[in-house]
Amino acid sequence: MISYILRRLAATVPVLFTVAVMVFLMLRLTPGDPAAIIAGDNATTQQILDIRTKLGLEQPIVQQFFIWLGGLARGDLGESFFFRKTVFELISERIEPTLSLAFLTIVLAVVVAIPLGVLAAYKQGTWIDRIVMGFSVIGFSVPVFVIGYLLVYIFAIKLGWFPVQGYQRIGNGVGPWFRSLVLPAFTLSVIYVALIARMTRTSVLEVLSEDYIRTARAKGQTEMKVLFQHALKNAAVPIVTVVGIGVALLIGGVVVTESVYSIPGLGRLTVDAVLARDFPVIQAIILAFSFVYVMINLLVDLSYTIFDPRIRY
Amino acid sequence: MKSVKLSRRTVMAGAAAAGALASSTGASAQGAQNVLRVVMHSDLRIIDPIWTTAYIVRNYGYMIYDTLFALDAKGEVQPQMVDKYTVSDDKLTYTFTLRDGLMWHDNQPVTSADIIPSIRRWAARDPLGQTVMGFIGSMEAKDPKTFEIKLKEATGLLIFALGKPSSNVPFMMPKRVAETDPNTQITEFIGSGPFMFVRDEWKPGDRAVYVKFAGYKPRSEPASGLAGGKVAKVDRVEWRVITDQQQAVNALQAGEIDLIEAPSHDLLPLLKADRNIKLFNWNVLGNQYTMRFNHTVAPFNNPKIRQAVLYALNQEDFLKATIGDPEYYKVCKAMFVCGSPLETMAGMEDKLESNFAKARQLLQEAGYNREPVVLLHSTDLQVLTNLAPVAKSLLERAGFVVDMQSMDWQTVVARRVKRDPPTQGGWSAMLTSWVAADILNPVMAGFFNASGDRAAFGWPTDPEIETLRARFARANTVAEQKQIAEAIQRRVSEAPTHVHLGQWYSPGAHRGNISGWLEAPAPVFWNMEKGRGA
Amino acid sequence: MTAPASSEPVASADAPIAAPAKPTVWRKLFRSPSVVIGLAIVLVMVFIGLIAPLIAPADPTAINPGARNRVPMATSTMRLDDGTRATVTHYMGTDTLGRDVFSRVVYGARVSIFIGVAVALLSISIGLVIGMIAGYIRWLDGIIMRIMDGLMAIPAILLAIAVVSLSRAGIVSVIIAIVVPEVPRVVRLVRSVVLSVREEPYVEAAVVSGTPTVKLVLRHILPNTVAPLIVQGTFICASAILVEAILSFLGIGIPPDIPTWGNIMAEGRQLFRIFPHNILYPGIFLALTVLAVNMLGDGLRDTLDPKMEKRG
Amino acid sequence: MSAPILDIRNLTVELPKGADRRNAVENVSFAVYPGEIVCVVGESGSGKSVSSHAVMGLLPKGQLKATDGEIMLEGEDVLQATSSRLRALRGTRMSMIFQEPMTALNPVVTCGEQIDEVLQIHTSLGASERKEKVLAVMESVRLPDPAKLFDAYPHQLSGGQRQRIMIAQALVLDPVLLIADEPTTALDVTTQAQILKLIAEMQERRGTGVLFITHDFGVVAEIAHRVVVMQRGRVVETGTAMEVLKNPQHPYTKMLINAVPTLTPPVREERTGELALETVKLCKVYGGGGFFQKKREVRAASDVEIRVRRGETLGIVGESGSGKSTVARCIARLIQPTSGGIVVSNIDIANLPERQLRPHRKHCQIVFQDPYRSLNPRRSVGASIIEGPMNFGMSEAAAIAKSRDLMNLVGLSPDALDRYPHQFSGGQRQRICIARALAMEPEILIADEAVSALDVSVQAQVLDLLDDVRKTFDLAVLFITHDLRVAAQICDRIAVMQNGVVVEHGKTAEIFAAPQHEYTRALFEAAPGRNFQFARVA
Repeated sequence: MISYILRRLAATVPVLFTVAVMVFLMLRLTPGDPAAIIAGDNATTQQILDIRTKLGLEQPIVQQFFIWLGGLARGDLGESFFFRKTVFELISERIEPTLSLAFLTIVLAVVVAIPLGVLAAYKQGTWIDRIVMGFSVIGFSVPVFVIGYLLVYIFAIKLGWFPVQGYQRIGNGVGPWFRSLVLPAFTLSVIYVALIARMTRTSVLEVLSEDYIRTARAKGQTEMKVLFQHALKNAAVPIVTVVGIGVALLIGGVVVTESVYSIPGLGRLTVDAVLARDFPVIQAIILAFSFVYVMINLLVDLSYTIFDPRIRY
Repeated sequence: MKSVKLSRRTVMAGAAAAGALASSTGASAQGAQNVLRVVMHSDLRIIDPIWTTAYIVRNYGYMIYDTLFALDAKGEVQPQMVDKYTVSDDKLTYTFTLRDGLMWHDNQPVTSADIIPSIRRWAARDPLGQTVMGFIGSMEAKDPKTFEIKLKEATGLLIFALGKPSSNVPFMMPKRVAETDPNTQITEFIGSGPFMFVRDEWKPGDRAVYVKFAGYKPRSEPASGLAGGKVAKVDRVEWRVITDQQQAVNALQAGEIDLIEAPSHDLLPLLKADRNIKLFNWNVLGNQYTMRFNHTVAPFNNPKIRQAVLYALNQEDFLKATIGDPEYYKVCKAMFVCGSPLETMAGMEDKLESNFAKARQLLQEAGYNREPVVLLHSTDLQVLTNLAPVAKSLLERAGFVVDMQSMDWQTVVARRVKRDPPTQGGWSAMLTSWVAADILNPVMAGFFNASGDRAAFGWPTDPEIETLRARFARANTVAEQKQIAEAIQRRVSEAPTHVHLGQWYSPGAHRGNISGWLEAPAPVFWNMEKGRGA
Repeated sequence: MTAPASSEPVASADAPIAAPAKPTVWRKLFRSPSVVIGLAIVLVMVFIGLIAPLIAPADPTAINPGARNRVPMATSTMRLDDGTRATVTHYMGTDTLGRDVFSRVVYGARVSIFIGVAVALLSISIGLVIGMIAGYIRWLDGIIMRIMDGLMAIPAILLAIAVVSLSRAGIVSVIIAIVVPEVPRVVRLVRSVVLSVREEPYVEAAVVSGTPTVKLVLRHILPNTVAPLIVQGTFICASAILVEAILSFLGIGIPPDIPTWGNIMAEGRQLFRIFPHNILYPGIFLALTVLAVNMLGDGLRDTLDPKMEKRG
Repeated sequence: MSAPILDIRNLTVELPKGADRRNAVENVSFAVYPGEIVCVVGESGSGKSVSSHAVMGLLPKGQLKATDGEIMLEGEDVLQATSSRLRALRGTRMSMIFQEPMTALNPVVTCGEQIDEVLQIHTSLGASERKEKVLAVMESVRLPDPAKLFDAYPHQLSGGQRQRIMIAQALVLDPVLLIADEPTTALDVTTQAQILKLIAEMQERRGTGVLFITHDFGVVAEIAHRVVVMQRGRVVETGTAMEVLKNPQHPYTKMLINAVPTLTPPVREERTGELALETVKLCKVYGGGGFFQKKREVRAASDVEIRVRRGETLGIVGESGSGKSTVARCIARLIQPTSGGIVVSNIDIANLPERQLRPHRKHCQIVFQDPYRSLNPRRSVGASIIEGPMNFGMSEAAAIAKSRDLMNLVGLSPDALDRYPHQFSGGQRQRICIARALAMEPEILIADEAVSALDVSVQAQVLDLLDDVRKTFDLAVLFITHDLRVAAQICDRIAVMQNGVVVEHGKTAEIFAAPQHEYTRALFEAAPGRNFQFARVA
């Protein structure tokens, strides 16, 4: 087990290196010039050149890459081209809202989706099944921002139950924090609920045809317990996998949701940084997201051992 | 000692704001009266108003810095930090005396030793500053409160320049800050203005926070434009970032914020219909849409072809497509802005009427070879997005071949300084907007600079315009200035450096309990009050 | 015993062998309601896109600053190039540039569906080739899969944002941007099919018959990937149409002058509260199409491969 | 005799529309009395499993439905019972064990808990009492170290231990009726013998009535008190074990019994053909060479030396995991041996790379166990047959002509060449696979458990076919099987494998007459019905 984790951790190094190279190259080849953006509207060509030199953008790309890599190795993510702040500082102040949003979204999605999926599987072919699956397909079909605007219009403007936008730090109290995140989490979780409910249904359906379900029934077990004790635990591995895969999906959704709800998280930072060509920030964020993704997949793989004793590393 | 007090206030104010949002929908809660929650047009990312010309940074400058002179509501320059000044008879020696009680935010007194490097650093960056610097022989601090500027040659621009209302504004900074290399961003936030910047709460992309500076001594005159007594009437100003325009309007209507600097024009009907919301046109001079040519490559290296554009376009189409409501735009052929001292129609009478026949004729005479016009289209700034499609449609009707390339504004910014041929990442034309206060005369308006490589992007070379601009700088009377401005406009109507596409106004919106917003070229938050209720 | 319910007829030279010679997949397909409904809607959308020039009352890119933000069913007069004037009824209103939303929506069907289909075809063909190589050539497997892991680890939207800003905004960049993150998923799917199929006795029988590798892959392994790939393809297609809309929303998608459903919605989003028609109508078309493609995919999956792991 | 525990009267279960017949079982009646083992025998599709599932009320919902008759369990009709009443009966009055203990046990729950679950559902015992009871029942089914196995997961147990857990779980509450649905089919022969013994013993000790479903007459002979023979959903014959086995009345019963191969090998002449295949110290090792840790090495085959002459059938006999299939796959070069030589036509093909190997592929062909996966479902059987010859340069026309001949030879109509595999039955497919192998004109034919998945009547026909083609083409046949009866019938010589090693080899008749190795003797001991002389009736 330990050696497995070590091996997996070691394997993340080449993956992240690939990511680093690709991201770095992609950014340096983009047409945008951060120096021009920094210099502003009235800048002359010479001023822009000065700034480029100052930012180190005039060095050969390979050299820039190794300077950056060297910094990374020392744990130094560099400094934003724009803000008088280090990338580390920028990311760490943005991490709480994004984590909160992602956390609430996943909790909400799991709590809603899994019972729905189990129900649909149990009632396979009935109208309940069709409604649940119909909802899940619609969940895939409506763009996130449309859902966001609709929810804001109904629940914030018409009903006034939740704030229109903004984020309350958890330090200001759990109540306000939660209220500020209800609509964003709902918006973001729609596609997630759809995804997990479908996976749960499929996976439970498959398990329900297994012999040990028949065994459990032959013992006289009640249907509820057959579903939730025997079926769900066996169906857990693909469900957990899809939750893990969904993290990638979530990251995309976070960008849009944070824009709609003005949540000062990493998603917004990413868009801002990309639009401003703030290379050090973009590089660090993509690398961080990739790292999180890889780690979550490792956690997912490790969680298999909890759900399925046959899996040992 | 001071910092302890400051931080306690900060904490208390922060707690008040948090409490406000925590209660119900956050609509105008009782505890939040001294906090002004504002959505500005953009996010504050850079905090050096000399280093960049970005308007958001200019606005930041007005919060924390003070100026020697300032433009009042009538458009006249008034002393601000300066108590009084004298001019020698030969108009070459200016002696300034600072007001009593001017303090930096670190409670050090403001002295002449701070002023001179501040002027120098500004003059190194600002085009008008550079021009004025050409006239200045020496600057000298006579005593802590007095300094003297000696000119090599008389100019009417010195006081005007020191009171320049918009980017770059000559803000005064402490000596150690002002001595920073002009090409390097400053790292300190110490000014002498009515508000202090709270560094710890500055989260780019989220918010920028200011608190009232207790040590600020306002002038005794009532506030007028950017001049007069800058009395901070709220304890705290928070600039919130809401990138989604509609959400900003929603938040204003829900009372989650108090004020929007520049709500999207298309959303104004919503705000007009809301009894709790008031609209206020704070920038009376407004803004001017502009099309800039790249003079270094075909087809716009040919003045006749540029003139054809002038004939082909009309202002109304652009204004309708972007602003829509005629209440907020004005067709105006005066390049130095309608309503300003230098307003003139000279040379423009038959232009900007979408005379396609004339345009086609000019193209033929110029031997237009159907080189494609690479038109940069920015897609993410609401006030600019619809300009390029209109330009494309009009130019095509005049016989141009247009290759409109869409990109975000930052890419436009990067792209427009590239001098490559249009097919290899260069450009032919782009559209932008100026704050009218920045283009009131041919010296300060950057697009009239026709000194080739030293000019702003587009790089026009036109010795005739340059000669006229030099003469303008030396002109001492308004009549003389106006005559030169007319000549420049005439010259530009023959060989355009850029095309002005109409004036537009961007009213701010605020909740009914906010009062005291001043008419000025920049949004300022002194004098503003927040009353009870919505 | 696990054998099917039919008992073993005694084998003989003239054993009765029932059932038609052609597999019944087609008939099964057309009995599935989700396949039929999904396919019907998709075909209607494609048809609308094809006949767009015939049914659109106006040029979808023709701007008319005088007729901005008109509500549905309003009329306006347009200045034509030859100087004449024409009156247009805007069934779905106009946008902020006075363009006819109905015309944009029907022309948008072309681009949106094209993007969906192109992305699906490209990701699948590229993924198929790479997946086959990874699954069959063992020593390349490790290298390929590590690169795919790397690609997969970059969040798709971020990758798309970066790719789109790499070259000038345009349909091609958007397609590339959406294809790149999809490829690793297809590769994984193909590879897993290859790895499981290559153990099948009939493949081994072919190996023993001396079948050359290329033939082996094309004849015996490739056909097994068709069903899961068709299903996967429909989901990729649906998600591509959506991602295009999201990129437009973020302001980095296809140039706004090219009508796509995402673009129309993205441009109309600021006016959602005043003029919801800008989002509503393209939104209905978009959701309906994505819904139909998803339904088609679900139906195909249930028909072609009931055991296949379901992906979003 | 006392009243029956289970009395099935005129049971009819309907199949869904579109099936090949209307009812899965029709008008079935039989009874189980206390302390009696009733075997229900039949081939696949006979309806024997459906009947037993109907008793438990476990028919798949919406697919199968009992439409007529009654199932009386101790006088109570379970077909009329409510679902909660049914749940109360299951596990207490009647319980069931299944064919595949691996899949019938929940893989993610410990064995102890799974037995405990029955007690939790049906009793109000406290945790410690339950545990005590569970350990006791585990002890009684002869599980070693119950305390340790209590916390083990099913995958950590052997197949036999898993089936013991199933039995413990079924018997923990002393039901009156135990239904055993092919409980030993998936087990190795030695394990099967132990489980059969256990069931008989438990039944005897507890006086439980057992309904035992099987397809294997050997098992019937071993365990049954009474026998019910089913065919296509109907009961064709019932009687005591002796009556049915010794004196079958119904033709179908006769046919089934005749098809059971005897354990007595027929006399076979000495084969003297040239040597077709020889392996020299053939070894195959799996695993090893981990990156961070040394992986466990498995020697699937070690130093295997076999020789097969043309015209001769060599049987490799062993239980699962003995390495017999590994040897077959090495010889067919589906896998590469770790060391040793494989000499075919005087060439050592053991280490040839794929490209050089290809010309030699035609010498050695293989027929696999699973007839449903051995043919590409997307290609017509004709295309599958001609593929090989065409790989070796035969023209399409010639290959088709040849395949028509081969279809005749294996007893199928040449017109069926255009059809697809799903249109054939399992036995027919196995014939096609043989035709496909023969199309290559091989010298060696490997049959890897080629008849194991077939019903006994079909099995006999395919065995005959294999023997015929051996004679016709003078083939060297390598016959891999776990079934001693089958081996006895077809093999000239056999090699017995255990744990990757050939423990004994020699002439079939000699080994069957006097097995030398301990393991071989154990195999013979375990063969079900070995002491029973089945009626040979015409």
